[in-house]
Amino acid sequence: MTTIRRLVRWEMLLAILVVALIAVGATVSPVFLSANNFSNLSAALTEVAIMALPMALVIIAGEIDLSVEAMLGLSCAVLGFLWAEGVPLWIGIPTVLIIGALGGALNGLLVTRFMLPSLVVTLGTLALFRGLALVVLGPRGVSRFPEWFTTFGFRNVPGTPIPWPFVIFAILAIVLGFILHRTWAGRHIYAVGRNVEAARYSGVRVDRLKLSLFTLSGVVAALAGVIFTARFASARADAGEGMTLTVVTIVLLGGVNIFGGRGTIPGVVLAFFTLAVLGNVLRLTRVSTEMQSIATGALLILSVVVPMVAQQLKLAIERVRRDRHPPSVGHIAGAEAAGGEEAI
Amino acid sequence: MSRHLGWAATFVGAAMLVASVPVVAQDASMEPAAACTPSDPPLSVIFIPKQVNNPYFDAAATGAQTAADELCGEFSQVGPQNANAAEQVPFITDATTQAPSAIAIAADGPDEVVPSLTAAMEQGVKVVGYDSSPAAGAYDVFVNQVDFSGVGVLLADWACELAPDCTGEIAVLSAAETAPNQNAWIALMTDTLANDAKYANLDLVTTVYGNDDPQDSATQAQGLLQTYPDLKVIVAPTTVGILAAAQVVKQQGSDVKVTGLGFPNDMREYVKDGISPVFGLWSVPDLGYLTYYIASLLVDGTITGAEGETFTVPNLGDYTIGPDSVVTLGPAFRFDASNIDEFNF
Amino acid sequence: MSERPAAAPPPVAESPLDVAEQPADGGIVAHAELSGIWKSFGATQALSDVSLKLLPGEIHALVGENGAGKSTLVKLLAGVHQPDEGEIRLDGRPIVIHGPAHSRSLGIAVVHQEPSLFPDLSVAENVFMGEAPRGRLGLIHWAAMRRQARELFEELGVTFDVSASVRGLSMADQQLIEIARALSIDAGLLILDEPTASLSLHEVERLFTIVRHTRDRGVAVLFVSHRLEEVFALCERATVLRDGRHVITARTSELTTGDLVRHMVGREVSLFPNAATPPGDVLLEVDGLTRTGLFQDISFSLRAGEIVGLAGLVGAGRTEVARVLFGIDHADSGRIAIAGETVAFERPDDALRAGIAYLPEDRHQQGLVVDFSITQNISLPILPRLFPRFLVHAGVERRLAEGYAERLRVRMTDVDQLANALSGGNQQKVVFAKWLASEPRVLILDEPTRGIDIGAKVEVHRIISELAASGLAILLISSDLPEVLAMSDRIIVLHEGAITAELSRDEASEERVMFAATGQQEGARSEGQDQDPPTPVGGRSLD
Amino acid sequence: MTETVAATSSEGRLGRMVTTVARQREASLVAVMLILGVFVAVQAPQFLSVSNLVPVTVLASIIAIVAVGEALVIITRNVDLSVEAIMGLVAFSVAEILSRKALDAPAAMAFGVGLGLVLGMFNGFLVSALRVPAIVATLGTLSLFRGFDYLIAGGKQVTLTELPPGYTDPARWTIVGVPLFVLIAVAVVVVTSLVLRQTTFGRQVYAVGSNPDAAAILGIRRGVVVFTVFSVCGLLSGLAGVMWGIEFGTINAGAATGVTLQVVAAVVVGGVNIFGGSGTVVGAALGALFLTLVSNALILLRLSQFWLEAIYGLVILLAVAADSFVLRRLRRTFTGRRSR
Repeated sequence: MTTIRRLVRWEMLLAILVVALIAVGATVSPVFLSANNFSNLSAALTEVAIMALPMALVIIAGEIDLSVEAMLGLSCAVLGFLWAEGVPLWIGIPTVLIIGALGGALNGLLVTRFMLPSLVVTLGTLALFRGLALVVLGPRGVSRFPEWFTTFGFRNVPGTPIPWPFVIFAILAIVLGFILHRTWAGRHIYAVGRNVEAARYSGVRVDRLKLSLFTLSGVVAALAGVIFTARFASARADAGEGMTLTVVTIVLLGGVNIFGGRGTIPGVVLAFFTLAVLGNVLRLTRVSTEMQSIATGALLILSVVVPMVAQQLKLAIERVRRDRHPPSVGHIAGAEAAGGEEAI
Repeated sequence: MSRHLGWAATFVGAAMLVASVPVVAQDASMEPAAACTPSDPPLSVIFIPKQVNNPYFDAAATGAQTAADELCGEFSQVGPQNANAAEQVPFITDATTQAPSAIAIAADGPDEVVPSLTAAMEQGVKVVGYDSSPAAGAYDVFVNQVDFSGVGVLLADWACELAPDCTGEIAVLSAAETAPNQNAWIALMTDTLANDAKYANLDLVTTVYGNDDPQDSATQAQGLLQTYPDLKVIVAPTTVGILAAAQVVKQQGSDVKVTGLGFPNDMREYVKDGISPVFGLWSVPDLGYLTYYIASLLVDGTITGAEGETFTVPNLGDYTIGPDSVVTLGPAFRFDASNIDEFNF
Repeated sequence: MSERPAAAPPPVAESPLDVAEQPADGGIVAHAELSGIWKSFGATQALSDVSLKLLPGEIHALVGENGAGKSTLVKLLAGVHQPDEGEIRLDGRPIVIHGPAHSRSLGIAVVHQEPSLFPDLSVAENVFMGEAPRGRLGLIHWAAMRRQARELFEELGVTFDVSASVRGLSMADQQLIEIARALSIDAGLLILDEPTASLSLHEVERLFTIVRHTRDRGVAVLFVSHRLEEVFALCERATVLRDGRHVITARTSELTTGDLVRHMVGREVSLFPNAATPPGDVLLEVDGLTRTGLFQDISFSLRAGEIVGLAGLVGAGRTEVARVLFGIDHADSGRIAIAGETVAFERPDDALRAGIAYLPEDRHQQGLVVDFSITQNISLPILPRLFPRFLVHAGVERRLAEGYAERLRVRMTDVDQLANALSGGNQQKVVFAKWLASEPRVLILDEPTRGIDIGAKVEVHRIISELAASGLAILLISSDLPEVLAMSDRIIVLHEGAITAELSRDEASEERVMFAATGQQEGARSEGQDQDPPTPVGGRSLD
Repeated sequence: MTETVAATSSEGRLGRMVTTVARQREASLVAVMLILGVFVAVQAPQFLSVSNLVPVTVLASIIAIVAVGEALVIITRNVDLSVEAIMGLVAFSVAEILSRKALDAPAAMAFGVGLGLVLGMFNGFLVSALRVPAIVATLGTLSLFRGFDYLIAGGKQVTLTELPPGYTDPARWTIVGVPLFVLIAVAVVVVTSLVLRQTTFGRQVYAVGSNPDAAAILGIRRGVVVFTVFSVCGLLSGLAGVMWGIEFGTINAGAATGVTLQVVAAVVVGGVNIFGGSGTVVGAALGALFLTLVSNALILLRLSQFWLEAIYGLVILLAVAADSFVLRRLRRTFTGRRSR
C-alpha cells in the first residue's frame, strides 16, 4: 500500500464525506442549497483556510508554524493602527505584508540558523507576536474602513455567490498546489520532509527552502489578517485567537503527515470544505455548537485511525492466510526483515 | 489485533452516534409554539447572544420565550461558544439565509457585526440589538438594558456609599478591554466622580480587565488587593467580575467592599455577609421579553424604529424610541439586604 | 566446564569433525541447538530448514551474504522473532523464546551490529538497563550499579567514566558498552552480530581477546561477520548460509577463503577487476586544507582517469576531508582547485555545479530518500539543472532515470519502484546512478561497498573501473584494505588528520599502509611482523 | 588501547558537561527567580506579602502538577495537548455533581481524578495501541473532550453558592504557613521524580524517549510505557482540574482554556528536551512557578498586561535557545568522531 495510493484513498474518503454532509444539509434545511448559503459557507473559515495552505507546505517539509494566528492578529493591529493614524490602505496593506514576511523570516532563521525545534520557536513567537499586537493597538478597536475595503471583505463577486476572500483562497490553492505537485521546488519540499540529510547531500538548499516556507507562511498569515480586517470591517489586537489549532486540524485532516514528507493540497482543500460544510449544517440545524468541536476531534483522530486500521486489517488477513505467530515486537515484520540485514 | 479493530469499531460507532445527534436535536428545536393561531407568515425571531454558555443570556432567553408564547411566534437561540465576533458572524449570516422575521443580536463587537447585519436588513430581516449594541445604523432598534448615564451615576453613588466617609481609593474591575458597555459606564462614572464635589475624596486608582472570565477576573482582583493595600471599594460593572471580586475578597478576608452589576443569585450570600451590601442590575428576563416584543412590532409594521415613535408593552409599560433608535428598558435596579431574597435569576 | 585449561584452541581438538551430521559426542552437549528452523516474513522466506549446534567453549562463525538469513537467525535467538517451524533447545531442553527480555533471562547475550544505546543515559545505566541492581524497596541501587559497571569494564581492560552520559561517545566506545551489557548477564551463549563493522584495528584486537577470554570460560559464542579473515583468525568452526538455507558447517582449519566465498555466493567470483588507465591532466587539487581539530594541511591532486585511495583509521579524518571537498563543511584554511581554478564551496550544490559528486558513507541516511522512487532519487540532485523553467516534466525525468538504471544494471521492476524495495547492492547502484546523472568530473566514493554482498561488490568494482576509464577522477575512501589496494592507482594514508604516506600502486602493501595509518615508523615494521597473529586480521579490518 | 581510554575520559568529560548543564537548568531557574523576586520586591514590597505569595503559589502549584504530567509524556517523545480539556471537563463535572448533591465532596473529587485517569488512558490507547501520532491524537481529544464539556454544561455555570459550604476553603488552608496546594504539588513532584530516578519503570520512560529502537531490542514494552505516562498525565490533569474547581469556586465549561500553552511552555522552560529522552519533573515544576511569578510580577509592577504575552514569548525563546547552544557544541564534537 504505497503512500500515494493511501493518500488518494484518504482524499476519496474526504470527498465522500463532504457529499454526505451536503446531502444531510439539504435534507435538514431547505435553505442549505441556496446560493446565499454557499457564500456563507465558504466565507465562514476563509482566513483559516488561507493560512492552512502554506501550513501544509511547512508541515510537509517537516516543520510546523504555530505562530500564524498571532501574525494574523499583529497584521490586523498594525493595519488598524496605521488606518487610525490616517495612513491610506494602499500603504498600510503592503506594510503589514512586509511585517508578515519579517515575522516569518524570524521563525525561519531561528529554526535554520540556530537549529531550534520549530514547535518551540513558533510557540514562543506565537506569544511574542500576539503581545506586540496588543502593544501596538491596545484594547481599542479600529473601524470605519473605506467602503471598497469592507465590500471586498464581505461581499460576493458580482453576479456570483462567491465571496471575494474565497477567490483569493482559490488562487492561492491553485498556485501552491501547482508549486508542490508540479515543480521541482515541490519535489525538494517532499525530499526535505522525508530525509533531510539525504536531501542536503543531494545539493538541496534545505535552509533556504525552510526559510522561504516560513516567510511564505508569515506573509500569508498577514494577508489573512488583512482579509479578516476587511471581512469584519474592524481591526482588533485579539483577532484570530485560537485559529492555529483549526489551521493545523484542517491540514492534518487533509491527510498531511505530521512528521512531514506526505500530503497534498487537494487533500487540504477537501478538509476545509468538510469542516466548512459541517459547521454550516450544524448552525443551520441550530444544533448546539459543541457538536462542531466533538465532530472535528473525532474526524481528526479517524483520519489517522482509518488508514491505520485498514492496513493492520490487511496484515491480519495475510497473517491468517499463512497462519504464523505475530512478531513479539510490534513493528511490521517485513520492514524488519529488510532492515535487519541492511542495517550497517 | 482484533482487539484494536474492536476498539476502532466502537469508536467509529460512537462518532456516528455523535454525528447523528444534530438531526434529532434539530427536530426537537422545531417544536411548534403554544396552542394559538400563528400570524401568517409566522413570526419567527432568532436570538444571537454574545455566547451561548452564559447564564445572563439564558435568563434573557426565558423572557423572550415567554413573549414568543404570548405572541404565538417562534423563538430560537443560536450563538458562538465564546464571546468572539469572528465566531458570531457566521451565525448571523446563516440565520439570515433562513429568512426569519427578525434577528435579535447582542453584538460581540460593535463594528465586526456591521457588514453581516446590514446584509440581513437588506434582505428584509428586522434587526433588534439587545444588551450590547452594534454600531448605529446596523439595527432597526437597540434595546438598552438600562439608562446608561444612570448606571454611571449609580456606580459612583454605591462606591461612595461603601467607602467609609465616601473617601479613599476605589478601583474598577471591568470585562474585556473592548467591551463597549463597560467602557461607556466607566467613562460616565469617571465624569461623575470628577465633576460632582460630593465624590471629591474618592480616588479612582485604576481599571483592570478580567475578560468576563472567572479565573482572569479573580487573578485581577487578587492583583488589586495586593497592589493597592489602602483600597476601599472594587467596582465591577460586570456580572462575572463582581462575583469573582466578592469571592476573592471573602477568601482573603479583606475588608474591601465590592459593588457593581451582578445576579441576585450569585451575590445573595455576599450581600448577607456584608462584602457586597449593595449592587445593581436590571431584570434580565424583562430585557429578553421587551426585545422579542419590539421585534414583533417591527415585523408587523407598528413601529419602524424612527426616533420619537411610542408604543406600549404589556406588563412593562410605555416606551419611546430615542435618538439612534434606542429604547431603554428602565433604570438600574438596586439590590440590597432588604430585597435580595425576592429575586431569582 | 570452566575447569577447561585456558590455553587457546583446545575445543577444536575435542570438537567433532562435522556436528551437522552426528550428535554432539565426546561428552560435549551442545549448549544451544536449532533444528529444522523455518521463518518467513510476508512473501519472503528468510530461513528454510536451518539446523545449527553451538558448543560451549567454542567460537562458531556464521557467514553468508546479505539476505542469507544471518540476522534473522540471530533475531530468533534474541527473541525478537519466533520461528514458524522447528525447535530451539538450550542445554537439551526445548524452549520457546517469548521476547528479548526472556532471551536475556535464558542467558543469551546479543551484541547487535548497530550499538543500541540510550544517548541521554549514563554509561552504567546503558550497561544495566533492565537488570539494574536493586536496593531496599526494590529501588535502583545506583552506587552498586556504578561499582559493578566499573568492575565489568576492568574485566574488559578499559576504564570508563561510568556515570558520564553516552551521548558523544565514539562508535567504538559504544560498541564496548554494548559488549559490556552482553557480558553483564551471566551468559551461556554470546552472539556477536557483525561487531567489528565500526571498530579500529586496536579495538578489534581487544574485542577478540575479550571474546577468546569469554570462550575459555566455557561460553558458547556465535560470531556473525562479513570479514572472512576475522572468521579464520577467531573461530573454530563456521556455518555458511545462502538464501536462508544451511550450506555447510565445517572446521575453519579445513576451509580456505576461496571455499567460503564459493559457498556463500554459490559460484566462482573473481574479486577486483582492475583496469589501470593512463592518468590524464589534474582535475582536483587540494593544498594545505585544514579544519581545526579534524584534519590539518591536507594536500594532494587527482588526475582524470585516476583512482586514488584514501585510507586511515577511525577518526583519521577521511570522511571529514570528503565533506569539505563537497561543501558540506567548510575548511578553516587551505585551497581547493578544480581543473586549475580555485573554488570555494558554500554548499553542496556549489560543489555539484563545479562537477564534484560525493557518494556518502551512510546509504540510508545520506545516500537515498528511501521512500522516493528510483526516478525521483536519481533526478534529485539535478532537478534545477534539468528543469530550469521550474516545471518538472515526468517523461524527461523518467527517460533519464531509465538510461542510468540500465547502464548500471539495477535489478528492478521499473524506475517507479521505491528505493527501499531494492536490495542493498541495487540501492547502492541507484546512488551511483544518481551521482553519474549529475555528470561529475570528480567522484568521491565513501565506503561504496559497505554492507553490500559479494556479488554486488564485484559489480560496483566493475562500475568504478569503468568510470575511471571514462575519464572521471575518483577518490576512493574505504575501510576494506584489500579493496583499496586492488582498486587504487595511488593510496593516500591519513593518521589523526594528517597525511602520513602517499604510496604508488607498486609501493603499496597492507603492512606499509597499516603502519602509516597507525602512525608508526617504517623501522617499526620488523617488530610489527612478530606481533601475534591478529595483526594481519586487524590490518585487513583496518578500522 | 591507551588512545581509546584517553578518548573515553575526554568523552566522559563532555558527557559530564552535558549532564551538569542539564542539572544547571534547575539551578539557573531558581537563581533567575531569586533575582526577579528581589527586583520586584524592591519595586513593589507587597510582592513578598503572604497575601500575595499564597494565591500566586497556589495557582503555580496547579499548573506545576499538570506540567509534571506533561513532562512525563514529553520525555517519552510524545506530547499531550488535551490536558486543558481534561482539566476543564473534570472541573465542571465535579462542580456539576456537587451542585446536584449527587455525591459528597470527597467522593466527587475522587470521581474527578478518576475521570482524568480514564481520559488519559483514552489518549494512551490512541497513541500506543492505534499508533496515532501523539500530537494528532491529543489535538483531536482536545476538541473532543472540550466538546463533551460544553455538551454537559449546556450553557450552565456552577457558582460558589451551589457548592457545599466551605468547599473552596482548602485552597486557603496552610500547614505551618505553607499552602496545602503547594504541599500537594511538592508531593507530586517528589513522588514522580523518585519513580523516574529510582525505579526500573522510571528509567524505561527515559529509555523509550532516548532511543525507542534500542528499547525494543532490550524488550522494553514501549506501548505499555507510553500508555502509562499518558494515563498518569491524565490523572494529574484530573487532580489539577479538581484543584482548579476548589481554587476558583465558579466553574463554567470554559475552565482552564489556554492552560496547555502555559504547561508546554513551563515544561520547555523547565529544560525538558521537546524531543524526549532528557529533562526532569523538578525542572518542569520550577518552569511553571517561574512563568506564574513573571505574570504576577508584571501585574504588581503595574506594567501593561499587554506586555505579558510578549515577555512570555521571549522567555520561551531564550530558554530553548540556551538548550540548543549546548546541543550544537555537542553536535560539532560528535560529527568529529562520526567517521568510520
